[in-house]
Amino acid sequence: MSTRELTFAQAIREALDEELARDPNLFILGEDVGAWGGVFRCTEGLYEKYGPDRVIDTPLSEEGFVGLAVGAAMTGMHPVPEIMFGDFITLAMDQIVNQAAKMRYMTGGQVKVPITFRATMGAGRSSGAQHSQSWHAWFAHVPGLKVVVPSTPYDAKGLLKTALREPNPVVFFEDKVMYAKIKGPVPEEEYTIPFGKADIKREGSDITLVALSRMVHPTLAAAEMLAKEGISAEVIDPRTLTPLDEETLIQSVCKTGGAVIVDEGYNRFGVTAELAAVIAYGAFDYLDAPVERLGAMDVPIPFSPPLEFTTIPDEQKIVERVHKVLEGRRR
Amino acid sequence: MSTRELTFAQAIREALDEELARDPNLFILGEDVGAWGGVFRCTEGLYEKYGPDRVIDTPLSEEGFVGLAVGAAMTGMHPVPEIMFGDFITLAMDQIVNQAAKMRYMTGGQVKVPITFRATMGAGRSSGAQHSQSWHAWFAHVPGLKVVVPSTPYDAKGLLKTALREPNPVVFFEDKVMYAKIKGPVPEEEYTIPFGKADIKREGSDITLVALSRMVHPTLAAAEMLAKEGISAEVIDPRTLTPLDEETLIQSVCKTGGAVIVDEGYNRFGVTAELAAVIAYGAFDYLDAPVERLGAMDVPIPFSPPLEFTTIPDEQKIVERVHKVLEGRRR
Amino acid sequence: MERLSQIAEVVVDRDTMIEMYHRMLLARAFEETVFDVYRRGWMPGLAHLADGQEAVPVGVCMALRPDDTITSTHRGHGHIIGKGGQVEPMMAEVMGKATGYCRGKGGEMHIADVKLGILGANGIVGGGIGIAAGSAFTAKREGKGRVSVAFFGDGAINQGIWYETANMAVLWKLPLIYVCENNQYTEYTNYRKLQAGEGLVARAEAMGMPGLEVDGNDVLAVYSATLEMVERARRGEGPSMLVCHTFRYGGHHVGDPGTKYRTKEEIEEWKAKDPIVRFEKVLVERGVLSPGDIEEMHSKVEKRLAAAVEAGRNAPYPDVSEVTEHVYA
Amino acid sequence: MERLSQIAEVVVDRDTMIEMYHRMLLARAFEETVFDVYRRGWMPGLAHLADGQEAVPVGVCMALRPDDTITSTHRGHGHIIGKGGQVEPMMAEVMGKATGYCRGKGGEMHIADVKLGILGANGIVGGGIGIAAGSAFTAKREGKGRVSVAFFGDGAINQGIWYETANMAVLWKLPLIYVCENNQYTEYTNYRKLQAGEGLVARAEAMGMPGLEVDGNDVLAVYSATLEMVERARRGEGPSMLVCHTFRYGGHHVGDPGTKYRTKEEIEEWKAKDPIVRFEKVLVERGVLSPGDIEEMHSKVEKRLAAAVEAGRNAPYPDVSEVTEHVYA
Ligand SMILES: Cc1ncc(C[n+]2csc(CCOP(=O)(O)OP(=O)(O)O)c2C)c(N)n1
Ligand SMILES: Cc1ncc(C[n+]2csc(CCOP(=O)(O)OP(=O)(O)O)c2C)c(N)n1
Ligand SMILES: [Mg+2]
Ligand SMILES: [Mg+2]
Repeated sequence: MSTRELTFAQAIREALDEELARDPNLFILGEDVGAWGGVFRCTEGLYEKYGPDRVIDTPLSEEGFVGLAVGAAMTGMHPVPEIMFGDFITLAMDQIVNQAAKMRYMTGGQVKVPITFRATMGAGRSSGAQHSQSWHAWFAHVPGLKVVVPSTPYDAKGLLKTALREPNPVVFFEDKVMYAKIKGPVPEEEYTIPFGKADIKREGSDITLVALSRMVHPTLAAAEMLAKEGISAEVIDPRTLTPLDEETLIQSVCKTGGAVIVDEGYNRFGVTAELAAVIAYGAFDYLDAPVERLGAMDVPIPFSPPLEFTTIPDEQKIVERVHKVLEGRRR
Repeated sequence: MSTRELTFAQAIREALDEELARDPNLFILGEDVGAWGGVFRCTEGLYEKYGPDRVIDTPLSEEGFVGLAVGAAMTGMHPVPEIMFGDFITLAMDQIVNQAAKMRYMTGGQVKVPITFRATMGAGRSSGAQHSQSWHAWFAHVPGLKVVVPSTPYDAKGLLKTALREPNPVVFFEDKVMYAKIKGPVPEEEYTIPFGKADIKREGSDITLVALSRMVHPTLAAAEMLAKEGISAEVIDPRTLTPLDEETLIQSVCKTGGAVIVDEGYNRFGVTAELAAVIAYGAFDYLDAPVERLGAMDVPIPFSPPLEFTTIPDEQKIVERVHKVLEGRRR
Repeated sequence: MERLSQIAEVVVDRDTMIEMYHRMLLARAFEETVFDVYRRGWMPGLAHLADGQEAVPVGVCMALRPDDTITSTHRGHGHIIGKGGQVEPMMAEVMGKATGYCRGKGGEMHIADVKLGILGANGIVGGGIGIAAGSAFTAKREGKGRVSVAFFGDGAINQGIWYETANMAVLWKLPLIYVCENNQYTEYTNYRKLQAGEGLVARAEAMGMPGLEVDGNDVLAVYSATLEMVERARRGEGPSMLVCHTFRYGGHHVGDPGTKYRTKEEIEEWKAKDPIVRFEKVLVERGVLSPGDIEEMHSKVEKRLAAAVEAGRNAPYPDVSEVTEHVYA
Repeated sequence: MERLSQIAEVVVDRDTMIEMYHRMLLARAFEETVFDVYRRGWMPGLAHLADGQEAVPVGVCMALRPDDTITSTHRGHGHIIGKGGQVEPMMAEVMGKATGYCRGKGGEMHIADVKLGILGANGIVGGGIGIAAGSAFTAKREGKGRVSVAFFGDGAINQGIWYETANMAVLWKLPLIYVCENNQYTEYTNYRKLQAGEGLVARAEAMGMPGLEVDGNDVLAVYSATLEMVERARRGEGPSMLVCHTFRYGGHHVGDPGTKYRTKEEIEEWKAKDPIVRFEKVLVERGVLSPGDIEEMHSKVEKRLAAAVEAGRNAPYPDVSEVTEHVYA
């Protein structure tokens, strides 16, 4: 297998490209996804290659174009609407939650709704409170949707290809900080990655660190730092929230006896709550200390860098939480 | 103190009435809240009493009238927009999440946003998948909002009066099944109930049942059934999700050693996750068995009664979960 | 702004007229029967009836091909019958039975028959509009001249999604017909209190599409206007908007008598313009049907509905194991 | 539909003209300075500049009273300066400093000075429209003749919230002026590709409010048209819509040169119509300012901005403890 290094954005672009070529019913729509190639360059060149009928520049009408996409999905297309900043998904909630997610169920199975909502997440770019949010927990709370939160170019490409072949609505979250900054190996050969299979990004025996999307990277860096202290951390990336690979998480904690959950969504009533609850339940007899939850601080995301970085998990904060777990264990 | 029995809807109505009289800046807006008196009768007579400028019938434009309300709040009014079915709050998400919740923070404290969003929740009326949802977890996940989920006429009135005096955006969820069906004592005298104080609805020593909104009632019924088996259940109603009275929950579980969380929102990534995680963390050394989470089944809410009732927690299911906890403990 | 011709009534053949009449009768009878079913406690929840409005769904849908699609509303039974939906699985669905169109999972507000191009009634007011735009998008791509119809009410027109999709539909010349059924009221409020401006045709024209207002109780007028819009759409000339003035006899739902916010006079006035009675007159005058034919059709329809109720009542509820089916494909 | 008179230029007194010019200079200099600050790496994130568009915010805001309110957009610096905002706390905010208008919490896209009636720039395209409608609602209640202005772009007009609030504003006669700043492009797409129909005045008129299009590079035309709309609103006659045609010289944000989707010719064409140069000519012709006055004002503004940068750079970042402040009141 030949492998190159691609950025996260290039991996996304390649998945879109391959699937546009494969499936004539697939089409992309969103703001400046066409001629401009997407504000994050994820659709670069696709307009030229597939034409304006398959890579469509929409007006600034998130509710409208997402609604249109739902109807197109119900009638045989596979639309891929792009929500430029995940923050704007608030404008399209009704279409995603009340229409796309429910149509199959409400019709007793008469329709399929193959639609892949691509949305961004992630702070750390001094973009302010309305351009930095991570709302993946909301959608994981909605039956009928699948939610994907990839952390590497490899995973992004393989999971997006799976999403683009799914007969169901998928909300696919891409951390915008990774687009240009995260590079990684991606094979030339075609591959897909199934939903619902967590990936062990690093094996370890003393503690389990669960992280997703961009948070996998500071978590791996923290594991590196911990290794120097002689602490062996296992890093697990669930990769999809719905379906969730509970088994892999629980097994790891049964082995290590402790866990820290790291997520860039808000901590309260967020992803860290679900994962902590799942682990606390499934590994109840094996936990030596409470599961630590390290989400984003529960404040609107501030613009000023010293404030903003305070709110986001990083290596240092992860290491601190690990120490807390290990101290708890020693009690 | 003289006390009458009021229905849940009457208690809501009375709080609105008293606060409309007290605060000239308060006004209600929504669909058919005026001349008609509200589809759930919560604004009955208020249009006649306070006039069409204070109890305002809006077009079917949830995003628009909620947006207008946010601007009115920022300029000195206290709007009370009604979202008839909480399911439709999807249409107003941007205004609630990106505008109301953040304005104070983003302006560095320059504005207050005193606004009380009233929305319904709750299934069990054969209203189908788009008229039965309970989205309180979403809003509890949003910094800048406070979330209230009252379970009795007494709590509803006292908490709503507090909300209507709050200088912050509050999302106030009313279970529509309770409006006419739940009656309870409400003093004639004025009172308010502070946010962030859980209420122990029933004391007990063997297990802690945490329930909110309408779920308090089947949970109390379950406690009654358990009492007959000699099991003493404590029933705690957090009443507000943000702020959350973690202390009271944890203390109870430290005493009982086990907990079941009951909620009508979807189970996955929902309120049961947060409450279970908080308890598993705070009462780690006192738990004899994993915390059981009993939310609504993770499916769009079906219309057909036998299916619908399968998805909602009830006495029987609560009792089963309690047995599960107690068996777990005996291991 | 291009104008459509002002509803020159098209020539309609005998069979089509009879089928129109038949569907109107079915639609009326369905509503009356559901009301009865509700009162007897044979259905769960509430129902939203549209008796009095039959000329709109039937007039519109009879102008459509089988492969054309519609999206409907919370008040959608007539649209479904208009497009050829069968009353038996509809009634079973209303009752929440496994033999219903949606296996009892959808319910009264969510009936769909996707094979017939009925993409579903919708409980979100305006919720079908985006879906209809999407179906029009697909239709344009298919290039087979198929069109898409969005039914919605005088209340729904004030939802932003109408405006957002209208803009795209015009830009992209989608074969989409917006049909606003103005039954004068939203739930309990007259539309004039909620609708500003120069009327809905003006709104449509400002967005760049032609619009027409018709007497929504005249099935041939509705049919003729729809045909013109449909042909325009099939030719690739884009969307248009039809506004039909009509009235619902009953309340917003079966629990509302509908008499508190509307006067007796207003209701009587509209009943005097009853779309079925009017069409009957036309049919007899033109010699399409005799009074005897009409009576026979009435009684057939009644029998069919009685049987549908019977069948629905005898049908099983879905098995509880079905609750987790159809969440995902 | 009532029509507004076609922008008869009103008589503007000397001091007002000078202040207009001053604010336009400040607005221009602010953008140029921010660009420089960005290039030097003295600010975090990106900035959205509006150099070339100064006649719109200044022309509109100079027609307002201090107690009138505005809501602004992601491209909002000009609006804030137009309404009397101070460049020093603006610059500090852009840099994320504690001395900024929002203590560094808001940032470039969220500057607000509520005391001056500036209810905030907004990162959600169309996000200020609802807020402006709400401020107009409050204004009507107060009964003091105060008005509310919503600034937004040619892209934002296609958000449903414009349509939804337009309907309510007309119904309830809110003192609201919609100002659409058509700078020809959204981010990277020409508005003609995204805007169907008969133009925005037609959209406004269909909703029941008057609209006017003006040369958005002519500050006196903008001012005059706004005055007429404002007076109408103060009289209680409701909302109206002003469409100003203008152009941004730079890219969508400071990282975009703005030359990939726009031709050199187009940019040059618009630069030849520069609103500041044009207004300078008027001022000199009318004897309001001499070339010497103009030069002096230029250099004062430049010095002021240089000092603002200096002060911003020297100012502290907010203390980390502030991160949890202002979440709730
Ligand atoms: C988004 C949304 N808002 C409110 C409602 C509640 N509701 C149901 S029907 C209705 C009135 C609809 O009026 P109209 O569009 O005229 O349709 P009609 O009922 O007259 O057929 C309302 C407000 C809803 N179902 N969805
Ligand atoms: C709801 C929303 N959608 C998309 C964006 C991303 N975005 C920022 S500016 C912009 C273009 C806005 O165009 P216009 O309204 O013409 O304003 P201009 O930038 O030209 O001043 C877009 C698409 C956003 N900020 N908010
Ligand atoms: Mg109606
Ligand atoms: Mg623009």
